[in-house]
Amino acid sequence: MDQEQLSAGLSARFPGKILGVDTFPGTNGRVRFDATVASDLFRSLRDDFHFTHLTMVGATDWIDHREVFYVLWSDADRRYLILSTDLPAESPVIASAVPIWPSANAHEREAWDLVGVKFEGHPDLRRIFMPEGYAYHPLLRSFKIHEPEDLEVKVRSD
Amino acid sequence: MSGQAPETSKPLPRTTPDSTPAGDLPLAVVGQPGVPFVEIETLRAREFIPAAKEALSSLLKEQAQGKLIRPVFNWAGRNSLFPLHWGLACCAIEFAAAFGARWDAERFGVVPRSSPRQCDLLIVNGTVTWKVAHKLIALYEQMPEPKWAIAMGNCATGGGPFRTAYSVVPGVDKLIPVDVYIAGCPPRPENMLDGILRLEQLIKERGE
Amino acid sequence: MTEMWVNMGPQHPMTHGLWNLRVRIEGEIIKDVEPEMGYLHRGIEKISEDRHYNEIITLMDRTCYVAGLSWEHLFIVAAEQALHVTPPERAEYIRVMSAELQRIASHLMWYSAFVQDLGLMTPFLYGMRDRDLILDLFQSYTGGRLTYEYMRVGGVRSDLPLGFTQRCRQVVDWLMDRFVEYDQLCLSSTIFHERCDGLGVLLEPEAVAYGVTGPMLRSAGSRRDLRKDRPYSVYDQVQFDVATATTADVTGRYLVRMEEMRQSVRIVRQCLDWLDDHPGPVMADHLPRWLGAPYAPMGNESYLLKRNYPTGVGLSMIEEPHGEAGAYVVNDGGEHPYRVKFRSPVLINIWAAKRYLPGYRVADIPPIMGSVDVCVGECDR
Amino acid sequence: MSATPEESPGREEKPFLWVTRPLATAAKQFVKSLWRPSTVVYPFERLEDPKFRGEVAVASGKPIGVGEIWDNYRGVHALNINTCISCNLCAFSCPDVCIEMVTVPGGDPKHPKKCPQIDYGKCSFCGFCSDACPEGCLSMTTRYELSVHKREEMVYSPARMFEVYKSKLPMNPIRVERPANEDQILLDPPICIGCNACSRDCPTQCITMLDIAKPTAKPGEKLPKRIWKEPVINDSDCVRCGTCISVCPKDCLFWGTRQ
Amino acid sequence: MSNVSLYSVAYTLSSVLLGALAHLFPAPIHGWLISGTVVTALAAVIFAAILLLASMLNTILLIWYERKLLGRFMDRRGAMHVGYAGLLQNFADGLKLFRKDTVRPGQADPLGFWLSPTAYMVTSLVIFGLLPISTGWNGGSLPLTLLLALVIFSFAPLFIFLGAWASNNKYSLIGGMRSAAQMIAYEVPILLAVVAVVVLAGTFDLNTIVLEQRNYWFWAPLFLALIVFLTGMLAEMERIPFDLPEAEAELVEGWNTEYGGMLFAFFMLADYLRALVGSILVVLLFLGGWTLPSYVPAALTSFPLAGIVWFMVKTYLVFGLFVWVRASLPRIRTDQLLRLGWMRMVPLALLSVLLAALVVLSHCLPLIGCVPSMGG
Repeated sequence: MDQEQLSAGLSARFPGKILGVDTFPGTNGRVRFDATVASDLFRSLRDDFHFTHLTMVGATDWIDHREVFYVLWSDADRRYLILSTDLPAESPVIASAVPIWPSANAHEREAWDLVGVKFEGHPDLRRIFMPEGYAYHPLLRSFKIHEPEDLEVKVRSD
Repeated sequence: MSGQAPETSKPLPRTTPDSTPAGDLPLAVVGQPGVPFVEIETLRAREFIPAAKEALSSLLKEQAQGKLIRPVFNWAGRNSLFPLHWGLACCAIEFAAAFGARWDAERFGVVPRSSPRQCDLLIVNGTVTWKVAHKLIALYEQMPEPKWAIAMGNCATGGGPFRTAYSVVPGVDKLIPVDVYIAGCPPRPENMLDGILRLEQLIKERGE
Repeated sequence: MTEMWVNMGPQHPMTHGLWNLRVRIEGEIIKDVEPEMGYLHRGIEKISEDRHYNEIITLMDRTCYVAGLSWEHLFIVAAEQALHVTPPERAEYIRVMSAELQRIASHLMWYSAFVQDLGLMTPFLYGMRDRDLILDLFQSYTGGRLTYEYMRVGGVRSDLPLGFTQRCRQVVDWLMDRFVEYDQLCLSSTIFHERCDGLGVLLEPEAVAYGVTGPMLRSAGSRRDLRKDRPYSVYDQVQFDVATATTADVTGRYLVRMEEMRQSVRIVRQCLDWLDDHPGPVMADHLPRWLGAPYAPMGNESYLLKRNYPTGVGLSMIEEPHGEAGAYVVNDGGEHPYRVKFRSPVLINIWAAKRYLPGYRVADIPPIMGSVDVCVGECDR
Repeated sequence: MSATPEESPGREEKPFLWVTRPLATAAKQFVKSLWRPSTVVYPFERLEDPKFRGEVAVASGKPIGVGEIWDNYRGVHALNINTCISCNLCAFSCPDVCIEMVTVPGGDPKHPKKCPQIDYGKCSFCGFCSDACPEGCLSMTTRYELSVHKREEMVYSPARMFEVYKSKLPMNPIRVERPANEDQILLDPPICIGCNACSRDCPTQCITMLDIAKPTAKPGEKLPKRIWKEPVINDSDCVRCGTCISVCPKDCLFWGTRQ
Repeated sequence: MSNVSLYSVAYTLSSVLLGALAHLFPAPIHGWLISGTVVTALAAVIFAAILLLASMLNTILLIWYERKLLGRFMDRRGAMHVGYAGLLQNFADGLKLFRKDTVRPGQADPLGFWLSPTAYMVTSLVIFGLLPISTGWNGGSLPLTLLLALVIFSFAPLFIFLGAWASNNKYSLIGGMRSAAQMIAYEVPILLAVVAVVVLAGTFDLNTIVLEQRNYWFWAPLFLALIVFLTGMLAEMERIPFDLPEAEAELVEGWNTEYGGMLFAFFMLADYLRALVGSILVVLLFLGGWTLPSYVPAALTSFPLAGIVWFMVKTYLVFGLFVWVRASLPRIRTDQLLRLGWMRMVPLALLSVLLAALVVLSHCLPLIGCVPSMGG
């Protein structure tokens, strides 16, 4: 299945919700979709298009919005597919992919921990790297890294 | 249990700036970008070090006062340093390589033990994050006196390439007293052995 | 006997790094596990946003400290795609050769750690001893033992030294003999089979669903290997077989990794032959000024505005020793990447412990987790 | 469902006491290493010793050689203060920001001579600085012992690195590959005010200020306020350190390729 | 073979010492000091001191021996910089551990925590006193020495379990439970193997068992029993491949996780003492003790203390066998150990008992009816 077929098939199933399919070297393309159909799209991709592996879930903070991208792999085509959707920066919420691909679990926890994207329907959306209760999402552009000299570390009295 | 930080039950004083998120968030929350969210006060390093010194000096007074006995114990102590078997990051691989066939740190009587109760040398071989800082101090406290610590590699010495990151302790000497620093990223096994020999020299000079 | 939770980690001989495995046990039977990560989270993705492309390579070596060159390769492929740079073919061959040598070194490190988990003390030292020879090779052309800083956007740092190919052939020949010895120490021992057969079984459909990759997936009979399925660099020019097993257990993973080392030797030999016959440049002809970190990464504001460099997104997935690693690099036209995201195979492989650990005994945890090949650096990043 | 331990496909019954093969292998190694194990007795022998520099001998019972590869190791820096031109390239290229340019005696008051001071507590030994050094005065040696009692002892001043240089350790002989067509420094002539800053601060003195023709003002037009000189860069001497770009008050110099 | 016995050495030393001391005192005390009772009492003390010293020195030497041997198996050198060839390394370790703080975790049970290492150490020492090293060189020669030694030998898991429970650590507890559980796996085969020896020798007295081996060493007819006994001893000593209670990979240091300082040194020393005792038992039961085969030239057996020398050589060689096994085999699991013990070792041991009986019968076939007189 090449990019055109995929694009046509997806557009037919989700009219108006597929915002575009860009070419991306080495993959089946980069599908931009509307976040409202996320759950159905994932199910359709797995069941109808045989994208059985979910390889990567990540998020990027573009200041005015946040982009969530998924990388899928199809054993039949031996090609990757990139999904990408934009979420508003005020309420970055999208349906979780865990019911469809269990491997999304750790990836989505990581995206929540570092970029602060909420995944609805995730069974256990806790922080994965930072300790529970940490107040920030460090990979947001507004979170500035520092020079250690600025650290207010209480050095031992000795 | 070994490897577990003690539960901090009582709330401890906070020393963070005003921009702390308000409310009764858990202890680890305090802090803002650039300020560690684990307070050193909670780690009891402050009370610990004077107490340790006192214990050490009393020990030496009681047991090894004689001029004959003390050098013997000093010789024994410096020639049988058991490091804690704990791999943190990259330097742990070189730490393991130093115990491999080519360098064989056991030649100097350096045998890694897994339980901190049986160790007298903590080799911090890698990046220490704020999340693991509690455990590091707990492990150091679980080691019986006399004990020493080596900061191996740049991450332990001063944060290394990651010292600008939000989650990394810029230097393990903020948490525990360090006797010898080894530079390198990571240090070669020879460099680590050199650090251990230098520590032996240091123990000899101090006459502990 | 009542149930209890046991914390295995962060300081525990089994973990081989900083992570914590919480285990709920009843007697000696594991009921439930809960892996806890993040003790070595060093914010590499954040630091990368503040560094030049070539300076990120120094971080890559430390991200996965047992497979530094593989991770350099991973990042370089993504960065070159994002920056529209093509390296010369000789550089690609050197990269493939380095990555395969690194695969052998990483698998030897795994072997050492794994047999130590089983209680075998001697092969640990054999593995470390033989790994040192590969590190010596690395040192001869990169200058580092563990952190190489060798690959650059557009090529590699330097060409191979004189006589390198000869020496490398000697070492891999010697290693081929050692692999036989490793098998004698492990596979020929009945106790090894008693300890490892049928442990940590994760069959293929589940492995796919849980996102498990690498030797763990191939031990379940899958033939998925990105070097074959989606050849990057010059993997389509070399001949090798994909190592698989059918048992999906600890022994299967052992067999897959051993066979992979032999196949890597095969690839290394082909690369060495090619490199002997094709001298040439190892660095791209022309690079934008600001791409080279050693070459004065400078410019002022108006220069940055004047420069109009194409933007792009790079995605690379490579077959790293631990599994499939991925890098996603967003180039917004600046000197620094806008966003770098890595996929760590180890994170997912550990994550699936919820699936493959319960039901076994406490004594089985070390061999099972040892067969996963944990590298916490890349797991936590 | 995952298979239970009992029904895994790879399980087969094997005789239990069959352990002779590993015992034999261990015994073989024991006999081999009786005479000479592969250990390097470190403080007394070193891998960089000449006796280990022969062939790559790899088995125990033979010397463990690493071949003629040792010189490439990236260890402590050696600095030749005399040839350092204070171009700042090492400090700029350092990814860990561990190099600080400190003043050393030898410069004139207007242009103090600055040489790198390296904090080994931060240095990651990546070699970017020595790769970047245009004069080859900062290079990495094979010395690796760097353990100290106090954190401050890790900072190596230029004088200390000069001592390392004078100890004649083997230097890193790797030839670093650079792109064949490197970018050059170009001038945006209309903006230039001819202030001489670039020529003054150029560490290699490869910029000369040349007179240019003064245009005649048309009626009603005001000539820009400038000295009628323009920098001309001698490409063969230029080390591409970018000092001129950073001192240029009008940002009229930039990197580019000359068509 | 020399006629000097350990007790005669102690007695001579005692009488010489007391005789010298007695000259300093007036008559009544003088007479009392050189009386038989006092001399005997001091002789007993000196005897115990010599035993303690010898066992401790041997243990420390054994640790050094294992480290060097393991080093060679692993293609490295082992301890070599402290003292000549690292001979003083273990003294340094011991002194250091002696100086270190002994920490008792706050929630540990004091009695059990302190008692278990001491009891572990003491029981191991007691067995050492029971074993004959050469003719006359043993502490007590009872008719049932062998049984007594084995009984005391199998006390250890109880003390391990006590210490593990007392230190209030989950790893320790699991290790202690494993130690107690695996005991039933190896005790039965060991005893059956011993029964085979006893059938052949006809006695439980170790001295006599050694003397019974003057014609042939018992390993030749009882090879199966030797294998079973060696395997059982490995499990008894808790060494790889049967070191489940202190399995380093899953239980940090097993039952001695919480022990540090001198208590840990006690455990360590007692472990090696038990290893020494195990090797000695193998030599006594199967390898002819301090005797050498008759075809060996007399020069090799006639020098003073030759018995002890050959005995130690044999012991160290047997221990080298244990080290060899340690260097090349992985650790097995508790259930597998149980299966091994009951399904392989017990049948083998029974078979060897049968073999022993057959051997005895074959001796007696010409003169039926003299079986009761076979025993010593």
